[in-house]
Amino acid sequence: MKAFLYALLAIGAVFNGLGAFALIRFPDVYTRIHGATKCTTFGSIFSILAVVIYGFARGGGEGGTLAVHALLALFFLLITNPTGSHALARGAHRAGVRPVGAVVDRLEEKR
Amino acid sequence: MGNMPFVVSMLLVAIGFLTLIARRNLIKLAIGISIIEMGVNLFLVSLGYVRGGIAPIYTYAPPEAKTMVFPTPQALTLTAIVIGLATTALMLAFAVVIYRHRGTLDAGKIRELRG
Amino acid sequence: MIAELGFLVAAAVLVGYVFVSMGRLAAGPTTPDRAVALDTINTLVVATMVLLGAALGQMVLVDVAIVYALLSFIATLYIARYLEGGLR
Amino acid sequence: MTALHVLTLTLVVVGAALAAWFRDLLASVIALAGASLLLSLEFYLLQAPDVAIAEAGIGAALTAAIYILAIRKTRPKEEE
Amino acid sequence: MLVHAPILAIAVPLLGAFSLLGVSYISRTWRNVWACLIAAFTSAMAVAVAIRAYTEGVVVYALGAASPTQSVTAGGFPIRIVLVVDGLGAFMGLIAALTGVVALVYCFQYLREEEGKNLGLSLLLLLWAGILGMVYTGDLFNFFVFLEVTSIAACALIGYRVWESRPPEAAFKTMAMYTLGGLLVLIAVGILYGEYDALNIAYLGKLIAGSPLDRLALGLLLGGLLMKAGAVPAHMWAPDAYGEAPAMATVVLVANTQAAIYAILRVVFTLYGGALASPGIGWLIASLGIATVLVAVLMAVVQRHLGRLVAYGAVSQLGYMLLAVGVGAVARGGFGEVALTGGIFHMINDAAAVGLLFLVVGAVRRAVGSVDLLSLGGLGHALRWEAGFFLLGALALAGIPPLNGFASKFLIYESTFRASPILAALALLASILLLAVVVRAFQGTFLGPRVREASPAPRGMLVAMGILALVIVVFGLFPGFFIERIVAPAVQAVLTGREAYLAAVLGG
Amino acid sequence: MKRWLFAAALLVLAGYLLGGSAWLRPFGGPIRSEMDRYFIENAQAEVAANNVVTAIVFDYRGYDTLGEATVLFAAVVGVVLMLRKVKG
Amino acid sequence: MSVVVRTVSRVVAPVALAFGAYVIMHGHLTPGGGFQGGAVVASVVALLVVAFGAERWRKWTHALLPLEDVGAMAFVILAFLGLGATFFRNVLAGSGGLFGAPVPRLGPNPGALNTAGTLPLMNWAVGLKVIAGLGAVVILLSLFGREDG
Repeated sequence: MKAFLYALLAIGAVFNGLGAFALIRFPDVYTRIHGATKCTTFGSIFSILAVVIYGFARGGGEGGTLAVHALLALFFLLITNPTGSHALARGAHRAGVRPVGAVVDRLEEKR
Repeated sequence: MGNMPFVVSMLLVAIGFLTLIARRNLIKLAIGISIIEMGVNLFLVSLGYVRGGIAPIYTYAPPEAKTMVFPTPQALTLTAIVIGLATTALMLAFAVVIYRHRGTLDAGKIRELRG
Repeated sequence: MIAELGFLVAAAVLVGYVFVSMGRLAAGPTTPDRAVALDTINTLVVATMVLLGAALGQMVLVDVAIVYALLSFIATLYIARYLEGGLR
Repeated sequence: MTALHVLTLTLVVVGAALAAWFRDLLASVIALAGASLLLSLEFYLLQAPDVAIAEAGIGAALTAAIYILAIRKTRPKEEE
Repeated sequence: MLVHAPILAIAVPLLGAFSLLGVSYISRTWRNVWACLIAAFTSAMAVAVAIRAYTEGVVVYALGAASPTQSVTAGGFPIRIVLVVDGLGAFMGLIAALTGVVALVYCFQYLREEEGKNLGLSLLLLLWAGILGMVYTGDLFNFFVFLEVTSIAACALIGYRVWESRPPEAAFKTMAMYTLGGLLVLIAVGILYGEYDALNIAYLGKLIAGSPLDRLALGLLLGGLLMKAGAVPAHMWAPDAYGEAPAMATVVLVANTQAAIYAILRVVFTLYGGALASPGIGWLIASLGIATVLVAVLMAVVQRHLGRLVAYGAVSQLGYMLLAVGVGAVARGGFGEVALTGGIFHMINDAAAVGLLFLVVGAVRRAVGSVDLLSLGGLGHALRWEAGFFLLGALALAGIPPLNGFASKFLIYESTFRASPILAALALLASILLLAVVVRAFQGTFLGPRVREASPAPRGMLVAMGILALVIVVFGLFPGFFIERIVAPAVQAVLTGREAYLAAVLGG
Repeated sequence: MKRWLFAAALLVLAGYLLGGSAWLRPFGGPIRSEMDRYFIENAQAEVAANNVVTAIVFDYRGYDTLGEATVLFAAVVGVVLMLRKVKG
Repeated sequence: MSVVVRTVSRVVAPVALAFGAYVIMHGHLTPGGGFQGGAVVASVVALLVVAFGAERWRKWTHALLPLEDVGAMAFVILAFLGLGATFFRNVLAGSGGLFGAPVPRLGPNPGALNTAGTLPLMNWAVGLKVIAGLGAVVILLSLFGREDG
């Protein structure tokens, strides 16, 4: 049980770290959005799942509350995070930020 | 860490002062005042912290904990936060109206605001 | 319990990542870069808050994380809308 | 715990300093929102969930929205 | 009912301000009637509180307790917010009531419906309630809250004429200064709370020992309040605000700055009266006061905007009050008592004289549409009453003998002379210069050949001006009576009333 | 000139505040605590609220909250006043 | 904004409204209260404004300002209720009836919704006021300058 929780936490920490690393190392806005959002969302799933499992295992009124609220937070995170990054990518494209090294821009052609 | 939160809150206040001094844009001045407000709020809340205390809420409080952090500064800070928001909103409304009249937000270019 | 210490360490690691994201916020050549950094910080802070709620053993604290998860993207939407040239 | 406090407080100061330092208003507001977010985390660490929620709702969402609206309303016309 | 008078004087105008917009949906007449009822009730309550405070001693009202006088718990320390009205607070309440009623009477015909009169009336009531809350409260944080109420309501009123470019700018500037001052006060409240875990002024006054942090808090409180009052290093907002605000708001704004002076008195004499009663603070305030007087008068000489000219006159009067407060804090008794008598009496005189001038300026602006001295002239033919009122106000402002300004200024000169002859000479010089300035303004505005037509002010506005003119004349004719009846208790409350204040709140 | 004076005053003040924060008692160890102890011990019995902060905000210091609601009301009225359309 | 954002807003807005109501309603039990819940709901108004454009909500301002009046007046009147003893006296606490129950037990407990006297009512009043006020500010600020280009 404890090892399982630690594994979840470790996965979460690693993926969040990858997200932050992507934010620093990637060359342009779009790759940064891609890397950062995907990795942090994925990592947060595992981190919060650890808390949820911990809460259910603890049981009782407080453990259940903890688990349900953590699940709720996870749910909102899962809904809002991709939406925000989508809107941001769209806004960046409209604002005229070019991808680095792009040869063709299909989104621009379609308009 | 000694009293690092106090020092940090006063550092925030100092940063806000620097913003007020160094920048002439009206919205930037509002941002500076917001930073000062953040510093003051942090100051008030950290005044109420008691080492090892839990949040002053009895619902599902851990039964083994004995001390609670002080609730009064939190109540004061709530009031201060809302006052800060009200101030910010009003200042920004002024800034928007000034821009409509003058076409600029540079305090140095607006005669009334110089000096 | 040892598990609580694990949550605490994980939270500390996440806060460390916030430092890295703050670097992008400071450096980011364009505004979208900074907005991405803000978005990342949001996610990391929400995860941190949930972990800390478990680590400190106080259930009521997790409500803060929910509020963040709900509201943090509104600022992102406003920035995106600004960049799109909306909000006239 | 102490390490968390120190890290968060440092981040708050960095965010506020960035907000004061940027000349671009939008970047400044983004940094301010980030500082406000981390301030809320610090309130959370200081066991003040009421204040943290207020700072979250007001500092992160509403203040940023109001600031961005005001910046949009005061952008020079030729900069479209 | 009279037991609840202190809180009713604050809560009723708040309720009135909240409900005014709703009532205005019914009809404008009902809205006006409602506002008048609120104003009458509020001023009646303020007078009732004053009578109680003058006759029975300090009035205490604990909010939310089982009974109004139960201000402390079993442990002997105050928990709830306490309203405390001593002689000084009662006196300030009277000033607030006077200016509020005058402003309300004036603004019914001064504001136009299509400009947003509902909002203006509502903000005026809020500002009024905020001033009353500031002067009646006995709690430091609550004082800050009401400071912010007055700040925001005042700034919104300053920017009332949004269709011109300058009012919003003046409002922004004022807002920045007010907010900065308020935040300094808040930091001071935080420091005192952190040291003593108390927020009640009386309890803090008992505890404060004069440590370095207490000194820092005192400096912050004084700095914030001087910013709010518009003393010299931070006076830039005041002329803009006074010059651009609608006239009825300016009258209440004057009362607002005086509430800041009241707070300085409260801080120096009640909060810090036990521990840090050194004359150094007094000298600091007095020198700031004389600097304010000189700078304001010199700036008034070069103005060509009538509103700003009168505004600088108002700032200079503020300097006189600060001078009196400083001299009072230097001596604390003896000639300090004379100085405080002069200073506190000057508050109500200043509210009347400066208020009257601003009301006349507002009437001129309404009649002519401009207040540029170069384009005015000869208005005395059309605006007879206004010309008379302006002359009366100007002479009272400059301290010409039969009027009320003379009595209070004479006391200030006399006591200042005993503290420092140079300061008194400078103050006297500034007063003469001010006389020249206002007489020139009067001549430039009202005398000379008739150059244009102007419609005189409607009757409501004239009534408001008449009330203030009556105050000026009556107070000038019988200064001794009023000093003895309403000013002396306030002075005693400041100088020797500290023990009574503490005992009334903390019991025994 | 005036502006530089003001700037110098603010800078001196900031220095004093930074110094003062070092004089303050150590973080987390308040010296006096009678008022807050009263609140923590009696809020449940007197106000019947589990959240002590809410008990203070709306009961013990409810008058502050009234003032603060007034501030918000005044600000909203002010914003409406600023952004209104003026006829004529 | 794009279809994605609008769709997500349609999902998030009701949930956030419910959560805001929860925060207001449980103000005396869990962290939160009138201001915090009001801020959450006002943020939802900001979300709607940004997602669907401000023009759709123009008529709301006429409803929001009276609503703010109602909230503020309800708060003051609740405070006036205590005038039998003193202003702001919590007359309902411990009186039985609506919200008059004592807490289940002193010390840590799961909490009961019908406690705390006038506090929940005041929470609702302040919440209404904050929602209406801040929502009106956001809508007005985003509508400013629209009509004359």
